[in-house]
Amino acid sequence: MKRGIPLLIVFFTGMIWLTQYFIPHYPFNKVMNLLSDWMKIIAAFAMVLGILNLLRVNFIKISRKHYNWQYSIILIIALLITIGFGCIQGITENVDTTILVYNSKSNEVISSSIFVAPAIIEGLKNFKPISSEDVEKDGKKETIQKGMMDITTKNGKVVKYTDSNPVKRIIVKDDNSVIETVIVKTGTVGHWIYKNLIEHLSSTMFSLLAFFIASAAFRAFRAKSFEAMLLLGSAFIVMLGKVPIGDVFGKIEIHEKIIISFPSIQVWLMNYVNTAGQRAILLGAAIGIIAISIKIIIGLERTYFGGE
Amino acid sequence: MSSKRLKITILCILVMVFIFGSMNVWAAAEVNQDRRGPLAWLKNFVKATFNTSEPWIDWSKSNLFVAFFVIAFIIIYYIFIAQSGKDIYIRKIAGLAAIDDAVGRATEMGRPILYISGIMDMEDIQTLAGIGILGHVAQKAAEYETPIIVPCSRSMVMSTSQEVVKEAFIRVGRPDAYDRDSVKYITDDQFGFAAGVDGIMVRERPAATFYLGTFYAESLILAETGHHVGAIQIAGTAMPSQLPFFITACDYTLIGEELFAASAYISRDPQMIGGLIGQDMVKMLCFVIILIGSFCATTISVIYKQVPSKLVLNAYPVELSYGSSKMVSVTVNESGKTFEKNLPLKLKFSIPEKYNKVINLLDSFGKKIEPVEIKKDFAFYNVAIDVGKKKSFKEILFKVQESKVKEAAEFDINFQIENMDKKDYSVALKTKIEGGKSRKYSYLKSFINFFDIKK
Amino acid sequence: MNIFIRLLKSIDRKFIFIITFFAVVIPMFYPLYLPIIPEDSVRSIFKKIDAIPEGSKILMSFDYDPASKPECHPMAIANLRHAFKKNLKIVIIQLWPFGGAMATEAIDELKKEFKEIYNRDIIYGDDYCILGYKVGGAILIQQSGKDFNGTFMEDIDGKKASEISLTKDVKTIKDFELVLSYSAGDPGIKQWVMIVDAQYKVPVAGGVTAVTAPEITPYLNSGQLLGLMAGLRGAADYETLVNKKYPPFKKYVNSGTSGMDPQNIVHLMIIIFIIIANIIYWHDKKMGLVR
Amino acid sequence: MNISSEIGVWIGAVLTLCIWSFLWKDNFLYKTAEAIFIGCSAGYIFSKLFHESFMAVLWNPLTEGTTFWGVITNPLSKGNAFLFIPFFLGLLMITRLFPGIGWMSRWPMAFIVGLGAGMNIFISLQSSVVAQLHATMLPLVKFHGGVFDMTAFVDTFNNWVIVFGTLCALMYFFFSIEHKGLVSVGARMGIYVLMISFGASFGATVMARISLLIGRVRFLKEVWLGIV
Repeated sequence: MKRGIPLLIVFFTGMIWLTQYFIPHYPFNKVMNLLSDWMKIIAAFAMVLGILNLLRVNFIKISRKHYNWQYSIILIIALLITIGFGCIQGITENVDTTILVYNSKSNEVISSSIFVAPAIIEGLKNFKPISSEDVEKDGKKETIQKGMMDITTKNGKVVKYTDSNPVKRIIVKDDNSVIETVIVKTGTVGHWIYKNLIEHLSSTMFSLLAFFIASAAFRAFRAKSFEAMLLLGSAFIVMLGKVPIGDVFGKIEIHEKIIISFPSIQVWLMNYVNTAGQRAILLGAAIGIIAISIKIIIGLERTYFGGE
Repeated sequence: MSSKRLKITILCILVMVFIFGSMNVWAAAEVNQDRRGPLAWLKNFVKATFNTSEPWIDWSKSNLFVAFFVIAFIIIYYIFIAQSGKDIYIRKIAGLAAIDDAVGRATEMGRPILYISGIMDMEDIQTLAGIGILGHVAQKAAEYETPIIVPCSRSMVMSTSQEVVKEAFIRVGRPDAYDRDSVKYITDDQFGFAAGVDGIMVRERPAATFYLGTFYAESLILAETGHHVGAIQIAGTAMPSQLPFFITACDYTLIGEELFAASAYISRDPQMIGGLIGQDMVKMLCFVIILIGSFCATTISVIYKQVPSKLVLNAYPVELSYGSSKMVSVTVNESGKTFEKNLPLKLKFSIPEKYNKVINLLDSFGKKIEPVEIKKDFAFYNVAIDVGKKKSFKEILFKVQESKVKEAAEFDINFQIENMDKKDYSVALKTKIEGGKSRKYSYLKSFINFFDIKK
Repeated sequence: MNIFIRLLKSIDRKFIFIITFFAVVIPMFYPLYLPIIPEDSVRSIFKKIDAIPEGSKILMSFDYDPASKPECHPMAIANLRHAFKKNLKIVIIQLWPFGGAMATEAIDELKKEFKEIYNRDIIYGDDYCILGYKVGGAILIQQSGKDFNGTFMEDIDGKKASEISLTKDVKTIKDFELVLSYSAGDPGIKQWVMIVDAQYKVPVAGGVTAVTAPEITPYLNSGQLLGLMAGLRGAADYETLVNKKYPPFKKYVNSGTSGMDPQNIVHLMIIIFIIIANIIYWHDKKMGLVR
Repeated sequence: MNISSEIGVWIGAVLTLCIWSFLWKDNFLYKTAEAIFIGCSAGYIFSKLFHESFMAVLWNPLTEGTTFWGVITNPLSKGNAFLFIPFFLGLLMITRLFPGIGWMSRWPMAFIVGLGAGMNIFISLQSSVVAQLHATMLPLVKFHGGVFDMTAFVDTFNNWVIVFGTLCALMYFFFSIEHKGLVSVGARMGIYVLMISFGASFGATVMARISLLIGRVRFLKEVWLGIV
């Protein structure tokens, strides 16, 4: 029960997945989607463990007043707010597009409708259609175009289209009526958090690499041995060959196909030597992965049990 | 409730769920959604199972199938051989010897160890390899009474790592020293995890850090911070894109397959060692296959040095060197989605006249097609193909009699496609080209083509 | 000597971080325009556009969206500058939904520049026009070879292409001297090469993102593609060529060139640091400090 | 200069600076940003899984158009009763929290691991073994238009680099064969190939990493401070 059943489960799921690779016939062709769905479900349940662990570790930190316990409070608040709004509201962004026609003098709304009707679009300049579809309306075929336009906010400032901005355009017609297109993006709190917190934090964290790559190069590229020299040399050439500065050093053309310059050596290194090295790593690693996978399926490799 | 009764109850639930489920599963996947119930299900099941239009075996993957069985056989064979208990040589892996030293150093300095088994989930094999080595490191840490911190990026990895570390502490006889919170979940987010681990590193100042598993761009963020706090760093990954950073920033790096070999090396378990030898044998086989393949390719290249080196067809560069063949398929691009479709087509194309003399064009039935007109320097052809009706109709054969071609040639065959159902389709054709002489040495070609993965 | 070495040894990572930061930030505020030697593949596009007689028509296909704007946009602007300066008539089409929006944005910027430098108005319908988006990709290109106005029937304002002075006498794609495509994927430059260059013998050139460049390079090598700009580097190359011939454009936004400055400086900086590191290392080795 | 008035941009800008402050040293700004980052991202991913995996794949199909009791008593009526299996496995996953029955979480774990093993075999086999073998089978003598000229020589040389580079580097990964004689020479060459390859990859990545930093600086400069 403790070991036998897991081994059986591993064997069967592994074998079913292998079989469906070669048999495109029913019922095997349905297995892939089915099992992938199951995996998603289990992952969702497993996530509960992670969140509980995160809460537990931080609550302990707060209750025992460990070093830096204040930040655990921030963490827990951020976590609970995101989960609360995220689970109740959802995390997607809803887009509603409406056209508003109103009198610019009295600010009285004349009519508003969803931004699809071709009749209204004709009067609009700079409308950029995104897609068009044929729809039957009262027995009549009609082409409905959906599109986007430049944004002009109320104070008359043109705002460039970006993902997070509402898109608007106001056109003043002769009779003082104003047609305004409003693409309202009613983002949920979860989506707002993603856009304004997580995305910025992620890309900033990613950008730290620019600093670290410089310091790593300074520290590690020392010609301590022949291998280190090769590492250093090829990095040196590729770095110079990649940027325009590398061209300044000129080139020696021996033959149409043999040109000695930083950019051309860079291309050669990347295309041939790098390919060879990467290929060997890929081959070796893949064989290792296959071997371990086979051992898992036949029940020889059991690290995932986490002990006996 | 006693544990035995609990087990039985759970087993019963499982069996019931399985019975209910299996009755409904295929029915749910069926097209006929309105009719449910055992009878409808049975009908659907039988109908779908004996549906003859779907093939039972995907022959295009036969090369993978053969490769899989050869590899599986070799590995399992050597696992059984190794059980006989012969002493087997395994070369040293530099990074592994350093593991014990690193743990020892941490003990001396009285600082903790940090261990990360990648940022991927349990279905990733590198993660499993990483967790395998974690068992060893945790045991050493337990022996030396050095605290170990294991931040995890996935919940499942966290819960397995907890078990592994706990087990290691039990093995050395100090279960009381195990701190459950030493293995902690941070976040699934790649850079969120990196931020969290960086924080842990600068605050806890580990004396040894281990990065063994799948890593992406965060590799250098972790390794540089680890170096900054003065830790001995041991890394290992099979991600070719991240290895350069580990090599430069860490003290020892397990390159690619060394990561997988490590757990066998540590455990010294005959079965594991056997698997390792099996892997070596597979690599040896690959080595030999590459040599033979290159030999074949060289021979073909020498024989065919007169053949046009390149034939440009509708601007898809199709290489004719050693007469490699690409299957024909009609891919339809309809409003952005690409899929295979039964599409009646009429095809018009032209080829330069001088090449018309040396090329025989055959249709799918192997019948020769004659040009409808020869204008200026071009020969024009008309072909009608109905892709859907017959499977064999999926290809047009262009036969090249290269013996008459004196020089290297490069020319275009221009396709024009008329849609009979007048819808917006873009049709891409790939073309099979066969050289006349190639048949003579077809075994050389077929060796190479065996490894061609048809997409 | 010893003081010098000791000075070098005192370099720590914070120092490197600061230099890296300023190496990126300063050129963004004060572009340096370090020398850029354009690649031959970019030069050939410039030469081609330069050789086209005034008043000829060229076709530009904007096959990218806001996601790949940072890479494709500078190339398009550089080409448009050159083409407008040469008084070429530009017909813009879009195989991607947001291509037209991108083109409008680019041309709005250029209108300002031309007004300021040459006091010249760039007029829609006379100098350029933007045809509307249609679904189809490769098949559109195929059809436009037979009947251009029948394929791209309307411009983005819904005006009939046959009524616009620029496009009314365009019959097929052969009426264009050159096709330029700025592409971030499929459909894009690949389809243009496959159909327009192979079938209709109209030269095709264009720009791609750095990621897709390796996929397109074979067409360049086989001569099917007239020229290729790859990523920000390609844009920088083209901007350099334009700025050399028409210096007034130098003072306007040259995203490619300004993006190259930090790259150049940081790469050089890293190389200098590597050299310093090795000087220290050799010195220590000579002194017997390292084994 | 036209400083942004959007609160989201301000938050993004401030957090960017907070994270960068880590480069100087660990400080309260970074700690705050880190706590927010971990909390929000873990919460976001949890919500995502809740909606996209739990609700969309399990709960909605199971309960669509019927009551809870309807599903229990008559699973065949609506929805897919087979989904009870992953539901059950998911619940077992949570048994980890209870020491007595924690071992049962091995079942879902076994399911995931088995699936992963099955998947990995063919992904690796196809793209990393067979495809790579095919790509390495290159002619060691190439001709250009029927003659062996300089172009053909260059092509031939490049093919030698790829074929023998790959073979030597592969030799480095032999574990059970003693590195002696020819194998030793091959493995040595293999290490050299690997080192050149690593150096080249490192050098090639610098550009992309700096672009990221440029992207962040542009955000601060153009979006936040409004300097164009």
